[in-house]
Amino acid sequence: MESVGSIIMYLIIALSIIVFSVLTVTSRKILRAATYLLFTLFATAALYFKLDYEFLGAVQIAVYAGGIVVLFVFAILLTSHPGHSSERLVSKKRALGFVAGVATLLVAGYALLSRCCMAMTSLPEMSNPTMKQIGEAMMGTGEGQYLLPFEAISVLLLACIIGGVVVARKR
Amino acid sequence: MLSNILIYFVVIPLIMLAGLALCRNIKQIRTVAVIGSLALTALSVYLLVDYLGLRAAGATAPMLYTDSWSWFPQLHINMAVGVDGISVAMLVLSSIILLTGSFASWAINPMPKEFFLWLILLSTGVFGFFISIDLFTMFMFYEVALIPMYLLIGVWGSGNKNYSAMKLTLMLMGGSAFLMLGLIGIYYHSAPEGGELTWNLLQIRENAAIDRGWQYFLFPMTFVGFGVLGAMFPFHTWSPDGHASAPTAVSMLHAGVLMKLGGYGCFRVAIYLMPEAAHDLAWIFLILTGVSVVYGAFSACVQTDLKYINAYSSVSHCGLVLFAILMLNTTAMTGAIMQMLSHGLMTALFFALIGMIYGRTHTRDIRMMGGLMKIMPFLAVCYVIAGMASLGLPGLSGFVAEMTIFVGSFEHTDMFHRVFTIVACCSIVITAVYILRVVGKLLLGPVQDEHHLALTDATWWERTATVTLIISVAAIGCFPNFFANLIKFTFSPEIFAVIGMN
Amino acid sequence: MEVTIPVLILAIPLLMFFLLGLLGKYMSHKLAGILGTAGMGITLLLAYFTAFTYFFSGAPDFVDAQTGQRLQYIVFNQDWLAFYNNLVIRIGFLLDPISALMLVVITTISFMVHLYSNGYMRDHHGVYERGFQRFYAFLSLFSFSMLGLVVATNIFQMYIFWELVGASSYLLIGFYYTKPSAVSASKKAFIVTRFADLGFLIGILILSFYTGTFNFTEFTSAAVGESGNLFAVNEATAQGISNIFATSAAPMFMGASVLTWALVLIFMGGMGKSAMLPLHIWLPDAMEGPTPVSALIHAATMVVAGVYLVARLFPLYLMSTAALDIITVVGALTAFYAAMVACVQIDIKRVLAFSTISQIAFMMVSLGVARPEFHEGLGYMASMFHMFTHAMFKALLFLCAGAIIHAVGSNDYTEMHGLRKHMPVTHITFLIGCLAIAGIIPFSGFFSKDEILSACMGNSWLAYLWMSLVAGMTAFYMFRLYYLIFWWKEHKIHAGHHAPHDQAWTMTLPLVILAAVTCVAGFIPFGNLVSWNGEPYDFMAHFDWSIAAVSLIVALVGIGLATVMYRKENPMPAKMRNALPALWNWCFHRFYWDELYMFITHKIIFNGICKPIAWFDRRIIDGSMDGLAYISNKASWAIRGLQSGNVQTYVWIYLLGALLLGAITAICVI
Amino acid sequence: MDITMIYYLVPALIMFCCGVYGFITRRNMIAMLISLELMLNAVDINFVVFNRYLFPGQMEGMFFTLFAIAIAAAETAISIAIIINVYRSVKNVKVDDLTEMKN
Repeated sequence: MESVGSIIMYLIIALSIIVFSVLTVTSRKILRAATYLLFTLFATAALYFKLDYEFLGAVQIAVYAGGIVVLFVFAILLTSHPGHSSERLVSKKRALGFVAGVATLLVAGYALLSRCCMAMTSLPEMSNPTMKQIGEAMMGTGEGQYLLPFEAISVLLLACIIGGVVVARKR
Repeated sequence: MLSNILIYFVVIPLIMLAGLALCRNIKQIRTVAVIGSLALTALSVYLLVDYLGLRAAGATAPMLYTDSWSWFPQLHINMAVGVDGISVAMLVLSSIILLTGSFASWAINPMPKEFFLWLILLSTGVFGFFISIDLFTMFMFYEVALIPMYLLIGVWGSGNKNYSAMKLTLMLMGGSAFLMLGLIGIYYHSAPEGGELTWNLLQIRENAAIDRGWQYFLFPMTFVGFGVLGAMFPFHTWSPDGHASAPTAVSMLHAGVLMKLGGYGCFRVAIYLMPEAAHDLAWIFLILTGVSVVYGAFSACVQTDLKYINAYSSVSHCGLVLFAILMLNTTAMTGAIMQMLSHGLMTALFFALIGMIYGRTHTRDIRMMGGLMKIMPFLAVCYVIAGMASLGLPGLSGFVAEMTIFVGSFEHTDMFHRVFTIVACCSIVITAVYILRVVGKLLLGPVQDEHHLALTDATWWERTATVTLIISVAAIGCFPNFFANLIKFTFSPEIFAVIGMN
Repeated sequence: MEVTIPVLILAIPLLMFFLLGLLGKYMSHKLAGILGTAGMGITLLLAYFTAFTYFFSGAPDFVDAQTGQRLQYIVFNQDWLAFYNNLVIRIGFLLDPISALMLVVITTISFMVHLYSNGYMRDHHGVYERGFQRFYAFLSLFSFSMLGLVVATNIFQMYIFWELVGASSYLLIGFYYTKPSAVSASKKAFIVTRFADLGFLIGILILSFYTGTFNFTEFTSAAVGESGNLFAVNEATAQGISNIFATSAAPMFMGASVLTWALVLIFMGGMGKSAMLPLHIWLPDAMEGPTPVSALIHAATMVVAGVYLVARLFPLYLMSTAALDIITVVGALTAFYAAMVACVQIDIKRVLAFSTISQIAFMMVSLGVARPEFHEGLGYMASMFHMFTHAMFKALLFLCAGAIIHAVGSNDYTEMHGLRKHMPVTHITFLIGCLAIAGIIPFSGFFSKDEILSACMGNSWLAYLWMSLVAGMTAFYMFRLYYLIFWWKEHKIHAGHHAPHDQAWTMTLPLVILAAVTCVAGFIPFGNLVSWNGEPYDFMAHFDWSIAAVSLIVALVGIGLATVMYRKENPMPAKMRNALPALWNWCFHRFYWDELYMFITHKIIFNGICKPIAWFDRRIIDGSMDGLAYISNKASWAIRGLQSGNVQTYVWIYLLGALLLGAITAICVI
Repeated sequence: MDITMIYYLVPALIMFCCGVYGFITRRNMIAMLISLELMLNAVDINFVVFNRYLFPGQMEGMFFTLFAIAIAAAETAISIAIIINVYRSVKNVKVDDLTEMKN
């Protein structure tokens, strides 16, 4: 049995995820959409915190909210005139998108509900992964350690930096 | 690998290709083409003599000069070669036609280098096909022979060439699809349960493991697959358009050699490997081919384009080849192979002459021409000789081939087969009608077009090409027993034994 | 007998063909003419020598010493193409009475024609015609083929040379190839005979299949059986063959034995070559060729090939009297028909052509009525005899006609008239020819025709009366022709034209020789030389004076009628014509056979079969292939939209697929 | 009330569906990219939730999310660079109008 505060926390998080997600994709102004995305990402970070993954939540806020969304905003400001760029959705497209979304919901939801018993697992006890644990996991090569993906990601990021410079460079 | 004589039939064209790639001007190209094809002709004649020598010395194996080099062992694909009398005859035919075709395209324009490159690539496929006894390599060479046709017609052709090239290639590819299905089917039934699968013709024949039910499926596949190339009714319609658009040498090679690939394949794969199904299902294809013999001839009677006439006459004559093969007895099959030789040579001659006439008059419509005998007597006389060969004048090749087929087919005691033999016999009259119609309109009578009076007779290379072909046609016509024996000896008795015929 | 001479008989003309054909254009015209004639002359001598040796040497190869029967002798027989078992085409040389006879006939006429053409094939100023060398080359080719045909040892060899003869006839008829009428005539001749040859070929296929052989010796010996004939060579095969056909279990097809079928089909080949009704239409048109060609091919040699064929297989025909009856009927109808038509034609070569048809029909009838029971097969002998005499006098007539045409420059007799003073030699020789063909004693035609009528008499009264009537008509139309050419009032000679006159010696010499032969040939003891089974018999013993007298009277009546009507220009012919206009029209238009054939070939076959088939091929067969391409093309265009490059569409479709997969998994697995 | 796994999964699912909807409907490339981020985020949540509930002693899910965030950042950076580049040349970021490369 969870505490009431925890439940209220959960409700706030879940509600904001749902509401802001929907708003992200339905708002007609692109800058607003970016803002709603920011809120969604914050809500997700909060969810991570609630599930005792503080480090992950922090990364989520730092990278997503701090980095990506800012990138989005810059891009939007560079490519459009804010406030002016409302786009009208083609109704046929909207119908298609709606069907796709609902179909996904139905299929995945059916899968989820048909495994209801498993989905009903309650929260087990877990000690927070400490920074030491995370750092060791990241820097080691043994079992449950992720040096190789870490390096791969770093190379990927390097490639992205170079690629981004090359692509965006003025000819 | 190079110790086997047969491999040179592929090696020489490859060397020619390399040589052509290095050529700088038309003279060098001609030199390479003529020397190469002369070498091939010499090689094939040497092979013929050597083969007969070996046979005379008592070699009784179904195929001689057999050899096999592993290529892709996981799937049992080998480069396996070997020849019997039929293949030898076909090789001689191909090399002669390649040689004359090179002469006939002496002044090909534009891009002579590319033209000869593709032409030689095509003949590589042809030679490779005739020496292979491995179904897979056979199929590969078959495709190698087909593809260059598209470019040769599409680039160097005339008239509605894109359409024709596309149609020809697509229809033949459609046939190949059937064929491939059939060949793979044969491969998977090539050995008895648990035995090692093989693509080798002789091995498959020896195993005789394809059961009757599967034969009923695989025989039509392979027969139709090859039959498309052999212009079997109703899959012949690529032939008139394709030939009409193709340049001279390509028409010659295509009608003279490539269409023989079809007949040869039908015999070598479909009937040789699946005699029981051939025996049971022959009647279907007999009707089709018997119809096409007469049908092609009737169609030829009303055409006005020289190449169309000849293409339909090819439908008729090639129909006779398949018709005779399906009679499943030694005499008729000998006749079929002789008809292949004969038709190859005389159609090549026809197309060469049509190309030469077209090159001068710039029309192929017989209504626009007339009295060419007076203007270009050499070409006209050659055309008459070709026509006479086609309508079966004794002393030229058509007669012996047709007579062997008719006598052989009539040997079949079944009334159905006999009636169809008589139907096929009727084609000799219709053939006479359309040949004489063309000769009368085109060559005889008064000159139709004043401009034609200024035209010249054949040049020396054209004379070389036509005279070579005429001599070959007359050689078969005058000494048929030589060829008949060359072919006849190699019909393995066992396939007839299976069917219970002689 | 030495092999060399027979080989040379065949080889020399062939060699001449290649020599003149390939190198002719490098020769002068004169040299080519001399070479051709000399070559034929040598062949003539060799053939005479061979025939003489065969008939008169009495060597055991040729004559049975005890019975005096003549034997079939195969000089050489070379395998040419082996089919299976005994079915082998051989090229050989068979000597027997009829082949020896034909050797003589062919080489004689051929030599005469070669000689004659030296004069005929140039204009009045002695300038040779274009293609003179080619003409001689073709003549040599024809002689080779015809000689090969008559000496054939097996039926397939005969067929081979049969075709070659047809082809050389085609080339010669179409000699003036720039003339459209000559071109179409040659085409017609080839195609009609080719059609007949189809029957011949099928007949051969049937016959050879059941007998297992192509060889004449085996056919004939089989047919004659064991009745003590000397043609038997291979007793075992012979027995087998006679068993096949003679027993009651003979294979039947549609109510007739296969032998009858085979023989009738083979006779169809003969009908084509010998211009029997209804396959006669090519012969009158074939007169488009140069006249010497008409004399050689279309009067004396090639057109009797059909008769020769039947004679060759005569013992087999005896086994099927139905086939013989068919031959008789066809021959009798043809004879009458051709005689009718000949009575009204105005082109002299056409008249001669129809008279040829009629005379060949005589030979056919004679073979058809021949039976061994009656006068030891008199009909067979008579037929061969008539073939011989007819060759001579008909060649004579044609060569005379050629001389006249050459002199006048037209085929139409209305432009001739009264030539007897200008061309005395031609006149006399032509008259001899006419007398011979009319059957006046002592010219050769009288004897041979009399034999034929006797043979008909032996078969039935009806045949006899019918053929006598035709004989009378023959006399009538030949003398009509004679009077129209040589009598009547002559035309005025236009200024600048030469008066017609006798031609150069090269042309008159053959006329004189042939006329001389015609005068004496009747007295040859023919029965000693030729008979159906080789047994010689006395010719005069079968000579029936009553029949001879009747036929003589009939001929005289015919001549008399012609004299009354055509001796001088008078209104009688026109009156008769007006009295029966329909009959005259039908005769003049040859009973509209050509129109009928035109209708069949053009309207029915060409427009009714060929064109629809071509249309069917282009539209239906090819159309369905194109339709296939069209459908796939359309289908490609239809699904082309899927490859729009629009990533949202891709996602949508991807999702749909993924969801479908997911749904399936969810339903099935969970 | 116990907050079980499904309580987290359902919002994640809804988020994912919103991403799908947005990706298909939006014409603006940046908006599409935003929708993509939503989907990615939804998946991240799933990883974390499964890790937390089913394998609490391990850290695979967390690390996967960690790396996914890094990759998302890189991907976004590159995409935006491309978008800006495209905008520079055609003055438009509507996905339907970008058909120049097609022909």
